[in-house]
Amino acid sequence: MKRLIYILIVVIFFGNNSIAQEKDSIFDLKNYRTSFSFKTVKQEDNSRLVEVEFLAKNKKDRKDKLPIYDAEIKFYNDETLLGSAKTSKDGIASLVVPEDHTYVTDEEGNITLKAVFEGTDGLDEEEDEVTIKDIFLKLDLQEIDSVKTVKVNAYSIDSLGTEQPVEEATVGFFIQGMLSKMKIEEGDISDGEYEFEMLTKVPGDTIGNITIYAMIQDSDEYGNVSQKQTINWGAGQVNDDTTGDGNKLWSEAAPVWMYVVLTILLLGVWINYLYTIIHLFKIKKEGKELDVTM
Amino acid sequence: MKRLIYILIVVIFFGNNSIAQEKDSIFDLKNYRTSFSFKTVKQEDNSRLVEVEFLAKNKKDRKDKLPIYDAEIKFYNDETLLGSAKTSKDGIASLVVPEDHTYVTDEEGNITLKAVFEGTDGLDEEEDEVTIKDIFLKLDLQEIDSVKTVKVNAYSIDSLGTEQPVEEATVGFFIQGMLSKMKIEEGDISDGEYEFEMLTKVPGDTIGNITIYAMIQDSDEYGNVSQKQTINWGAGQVNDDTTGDGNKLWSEAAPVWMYVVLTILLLGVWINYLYTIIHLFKIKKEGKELDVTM
Amino acid sequence: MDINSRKKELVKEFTPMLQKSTFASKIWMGILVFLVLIGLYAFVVQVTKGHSVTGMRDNVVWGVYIINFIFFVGLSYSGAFISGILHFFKTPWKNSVSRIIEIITVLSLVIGPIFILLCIGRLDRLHYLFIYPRIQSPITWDIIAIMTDLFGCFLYLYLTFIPDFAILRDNADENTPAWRRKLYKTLAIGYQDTEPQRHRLEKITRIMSTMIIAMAIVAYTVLAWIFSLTLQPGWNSTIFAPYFIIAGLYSGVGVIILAMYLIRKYFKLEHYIRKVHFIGAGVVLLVISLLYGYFTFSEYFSRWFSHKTSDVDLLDTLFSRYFWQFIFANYIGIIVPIVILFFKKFRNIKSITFAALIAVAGLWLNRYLIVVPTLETPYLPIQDTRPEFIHYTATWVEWALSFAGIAAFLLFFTLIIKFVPIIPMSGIIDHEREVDTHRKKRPYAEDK
Amino acid sequence: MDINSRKKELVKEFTPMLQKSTFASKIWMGILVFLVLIGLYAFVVQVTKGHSVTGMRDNVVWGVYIINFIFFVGLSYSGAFISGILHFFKTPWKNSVSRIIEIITVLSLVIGPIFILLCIGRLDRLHYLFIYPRIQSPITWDIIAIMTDLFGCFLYLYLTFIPDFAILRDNADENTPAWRRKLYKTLAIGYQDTEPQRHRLEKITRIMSTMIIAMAIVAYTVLAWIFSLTLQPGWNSTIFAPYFIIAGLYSGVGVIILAMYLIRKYFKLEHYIRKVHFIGAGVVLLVISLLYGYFTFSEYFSRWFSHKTSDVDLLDTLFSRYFWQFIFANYIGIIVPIVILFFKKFRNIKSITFAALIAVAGLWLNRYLIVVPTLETPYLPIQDTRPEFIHYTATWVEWALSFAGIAAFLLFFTLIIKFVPIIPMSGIIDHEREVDTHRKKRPYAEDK
Repeated sequence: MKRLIYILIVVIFFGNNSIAQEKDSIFDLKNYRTSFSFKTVKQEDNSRLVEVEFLAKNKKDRKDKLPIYDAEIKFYNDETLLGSAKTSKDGIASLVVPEDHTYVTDEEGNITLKAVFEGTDGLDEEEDEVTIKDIFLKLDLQEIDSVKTVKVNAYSIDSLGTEQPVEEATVGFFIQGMLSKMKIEEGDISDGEYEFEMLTKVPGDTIGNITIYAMIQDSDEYGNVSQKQTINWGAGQVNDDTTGDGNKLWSEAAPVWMYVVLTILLLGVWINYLYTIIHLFKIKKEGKELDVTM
Repeated sequence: MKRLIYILIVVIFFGNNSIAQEKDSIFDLKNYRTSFSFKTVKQEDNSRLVEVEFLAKNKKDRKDKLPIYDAEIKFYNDETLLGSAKTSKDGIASLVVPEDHTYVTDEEGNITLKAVFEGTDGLDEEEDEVTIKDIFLKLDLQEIDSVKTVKVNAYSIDSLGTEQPVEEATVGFFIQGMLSKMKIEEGDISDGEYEFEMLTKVPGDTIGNITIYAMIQDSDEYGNVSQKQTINWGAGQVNDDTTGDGNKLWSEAAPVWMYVVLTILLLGVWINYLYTIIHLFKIKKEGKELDVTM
Repeated sequence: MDINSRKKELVKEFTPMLQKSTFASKIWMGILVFLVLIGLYAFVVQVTKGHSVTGMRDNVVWGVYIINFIFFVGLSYSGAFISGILHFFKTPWKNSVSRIIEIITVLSLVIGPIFILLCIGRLDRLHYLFIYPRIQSPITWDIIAIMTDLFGCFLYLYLTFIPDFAILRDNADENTPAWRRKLYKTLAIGYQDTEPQRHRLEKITRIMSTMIIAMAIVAYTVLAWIFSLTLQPGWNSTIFAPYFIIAGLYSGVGVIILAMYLIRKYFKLEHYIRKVHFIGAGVVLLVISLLYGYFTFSEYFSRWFSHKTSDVDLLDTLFSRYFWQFIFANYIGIIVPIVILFFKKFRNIKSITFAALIAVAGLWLNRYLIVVPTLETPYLPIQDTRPEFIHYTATWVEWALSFAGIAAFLLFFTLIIKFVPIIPMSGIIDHEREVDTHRKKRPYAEDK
Repeated sequence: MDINSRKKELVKEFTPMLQKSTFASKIWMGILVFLVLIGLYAFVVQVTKGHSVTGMRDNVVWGVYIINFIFFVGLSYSGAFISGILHFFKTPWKNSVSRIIEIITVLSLVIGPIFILLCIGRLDRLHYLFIYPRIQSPITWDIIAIMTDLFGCFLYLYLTFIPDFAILRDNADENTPAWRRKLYKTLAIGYQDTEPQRHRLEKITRIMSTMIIAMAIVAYTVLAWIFSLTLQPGWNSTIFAPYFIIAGLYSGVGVIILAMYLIRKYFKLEHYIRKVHFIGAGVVLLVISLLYGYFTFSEYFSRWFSHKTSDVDLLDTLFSRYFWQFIFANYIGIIVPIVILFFKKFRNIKSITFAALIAVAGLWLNRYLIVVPTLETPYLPIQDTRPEFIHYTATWVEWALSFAGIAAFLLFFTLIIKFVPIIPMSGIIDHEREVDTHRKKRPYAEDK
């Protein structure tokens, strides 16, 4: 009979888990038009990223976007070739121009950057141009009168090498989270400067560090500029959660009533055990006495 | 003792429900700058709405916006006064210019509209201007080869009174929902025309009517233009939900197993009742026989 | 022993109970009628002015009426269950309490559904339920079910009355009014207490006892589901079906003890309703209170520990606005009876009755806390949150009708025991007959 | 009647059972040892290669080990509960089954926690639990609790063994090996079966029986909470604590019936383990199966009807991939025993044993369906959903260890009943002594 149960159990647990999946995708180029967008970002280390996103967009269905990949994109500063890159699987080609590169500028200090795709049999030629001023952001984190102050200076360097404060630009401030950046402040730079009082109680990483970004985004005049700095302003190690009363598998201290209840229960049980054992010894003693008398 | 319970219960259910609430709001004009934005919408009946939103925005806190109300706004077409309106509690002043109003246009057929706030002791003068072309949208809903087709024609009327098809504009299509409009399509008008195939299975109201809107929104050239039409294309009265298996207090037909189970239960009980009653009658009969024999 | 002369003796013993009308009993009846009349007035007010005279509003759509309904119906089902068990297993000491239980069962099943009717807005359309029934509608099935249950309980009660009717018919003396004689004769349907008749009656009583046990379980389970199958915090709970059954038994045993105490006191039945009955009922109440406490703890502890948002809201409400009610219902109402009943030396008639009183009051309040605070903290937030929509306080109309319900229950009880002896005479005869047979078989055995 | 000569007689009767080694029993032991050895091999494989040799993965972190744990521990607690009840209420026919129940209680409490150890990844660090305990850690309390329970059960088992040890010590014949005599002498701790000693032993046995009932309820409730206090669909259920207790009793009574059948068959104990014991246990199993069915229905019906999204997913899984298991566990495993046990004419020793077998198998599967499908349909979706992460199938290692557990249980059982008679001799003596006293008091009463 045991064998029967064994077989029964084995049969019962034998299930079919195979699920076949097929997916068709039909692609007709006529329904698509290409989108070629060029952008440039001045990065934290003052190098400059030039990047092209090259997509085919469905004329009817706005959600249907296909990246065009393996297309060679050439990046120019005026007529000077900065370099070339191929688009990735996401349709993005990018190039980092080092900090010390000297750009060709016009009389007003504007840099003209251009991205060119020279076309293939199936795809037309594409070109996009961006004209920006090269500016520098300087992020300054200071505790002034024990107030944590974030200050940013924005300036361009003119042909003479002197710093010219930026007149007007909107700058955003962010804190680096685990996956993305959280905006904490936005304001307009005037006379090349903007400052604000830092939020308190920002948690920070395990040792209390937070990374603050200052960014100018999609400015017509300056393109994208980004600057960051890390500082030990976070609330840090002491996680506020410990004072909350969330569900946990483990906490620094269990609630007192738990100790009390458990201890009472256990003591109650063990007192009875003890009582029982004492009586066992009494039985033994009685037994010995009987042995003696008999 | 009963009285005691009565009192006890009454006392127990007597609770204090009064909760006092107070809210302070402090307003300092220095922290605010005014925002005066003017927009114009060509409405479905070809009348034109001119509207100003007049707000005070906190310089630091972007979420803190206060409407400025009871400010008189004057609306002009070039130098001609169209009318004036006072801002509401939401800071909005609006005016509807009737369909048959003749606007002053420049040589290209552009209409310049202006909104002016003449200023008070506390507030500076404000002015905003919009230059647009007056265009007409014609919405045409047809079933072509049993395909529900939505077609829109956009044209302006030139000085000679002939229709000039609009060259390029993005038009969006919406369906009126209970609270807001749902976008179903967006596309670019070319040669004054755009058409698409209507979604099937849009529910519609109780008699199956749906209202379709065509709208050009925030166009630099044409401002806002809107047109609508109502048609009996909705799935209508028959609500698809009846075929689903959601939770309901009442359905057209209860599941069969429910009838079966309940009927079996009830029958089982009543058969026993019947059996009992039959035996009661037997007892009665026996009693009568005893009466006779005795 | 001559059975017939013994029957005469018993009739003589119980007749005063049926026919005397003391001053105290008149006052008692007067108070009850008065309370019922106040209730009727409140009812007229409610029907004419609509439900706005009650505390029930858009959000808290159920108030003390539904709680009384649950309470009375729970009483009825547990009565049916206990009575059925007593009959089914032929418990030896059942005779002294069985009729009390049976009357409680039937009366509470009559009073209970009246409270549901009070929840209905348009009572003038009530007859629509009967003239326009729809087989798809749950309410039609409800009516069928309640009718079935009511009919079954009446039938069962009647079966247990037949032998006593026969005894009363056969032993009527010259003082018995003619209408009583006639009624007893009709109701006794020619029962002559012969061997075959007695066996037949026993058989069908047994069948009916299983029927009402089964119906009690099914019906109370369904009642529990009305709550637990929603998503409301405080209701959506898998434990509700057994929990309601235990709770019903808790109140049922409690009310039975209270009834035993009052009847014993008033009719001086110390000879029939003895301390042993109280101790027995007390031990049953102890077991049920332990179970009830365990279920209550399981229910609230699971909710509290899992803290889903909606449950947390509910528990916050329970532990702030309803703090004392919660303590009374779920601590005092359970622990006090357990403490009283657990220790042998605490167990006497008065303390057991007191424990039962606490248990019944606690249980009523527990039902209140299940219904009202839950409706006050809904699963989906409501838009228009005026305080009178969210907070429920019962009005005088509701209290008047509640007390009228209790008064009607007591009134009917008093009337029934003026018509049939509260201690089944036939049961006494049966018991004595059995002892007799036993004695004949084993002549030397002692009987104590 | 001379008690001492009766003791001698009983020892003579039971000695062959303790000392004979038939061929069949050698084969039986051989098979069990073999199964245990396979299990040990599987254990070595698991420790050296890690948990990847089991079917447990990131998502389904619990498999048949935990189910065996719940099953054995449930067995133990219900055994403790039943044994405690039998002792506490001094049930008349308890003697023939009490030792079987006690041995089941202790052995399953030894085997059960071993399965928890198998779930631990780094067994080489097991001793850390003892050398680095932290008072804040639930696992420390777990260990204290299990130790307490285990100690209590052993103590209780020992108490019930003492009188038999004394009898065996006093009546050893020349065939008894010296080591046995010595062991019996030590273990009997000078118990001479005098009036005061007997009373003392009775008193402490009674105390210990209440202790183990209380511990059984607390411990099994806490075990249920491990599941029900999470938010997992299929676990987050207010009914779990009483449901687990009922389920434990269901399997407990089932296993007791199986053990009774096997022992009766093998040792030819028809005289002691009679049909009446099977009928009695069968009726208990019937009542519990009705309760268990009611609870199971309440649990799944509430879930199904409320259909929260996560519950719907779980039920879909249960009714598609686990369809037949679900039908077996929750329909066949409940309805078949009810049908067999409900009708008087179906009740005989074989059919009752069959019903018990179905009940035990169904219950094990029910536990499986509570654990595994729930883990396969988590409350929060997981990101990396490779099929082997989501779907669980036990591997040969897990099955080998499971069967080794059962084999070890049976092996220990066999060894214990080779050391102490399975029917408590002292119980037989006590019973006969009582009958005797009774007869003396009422010399003419018949005894049957």
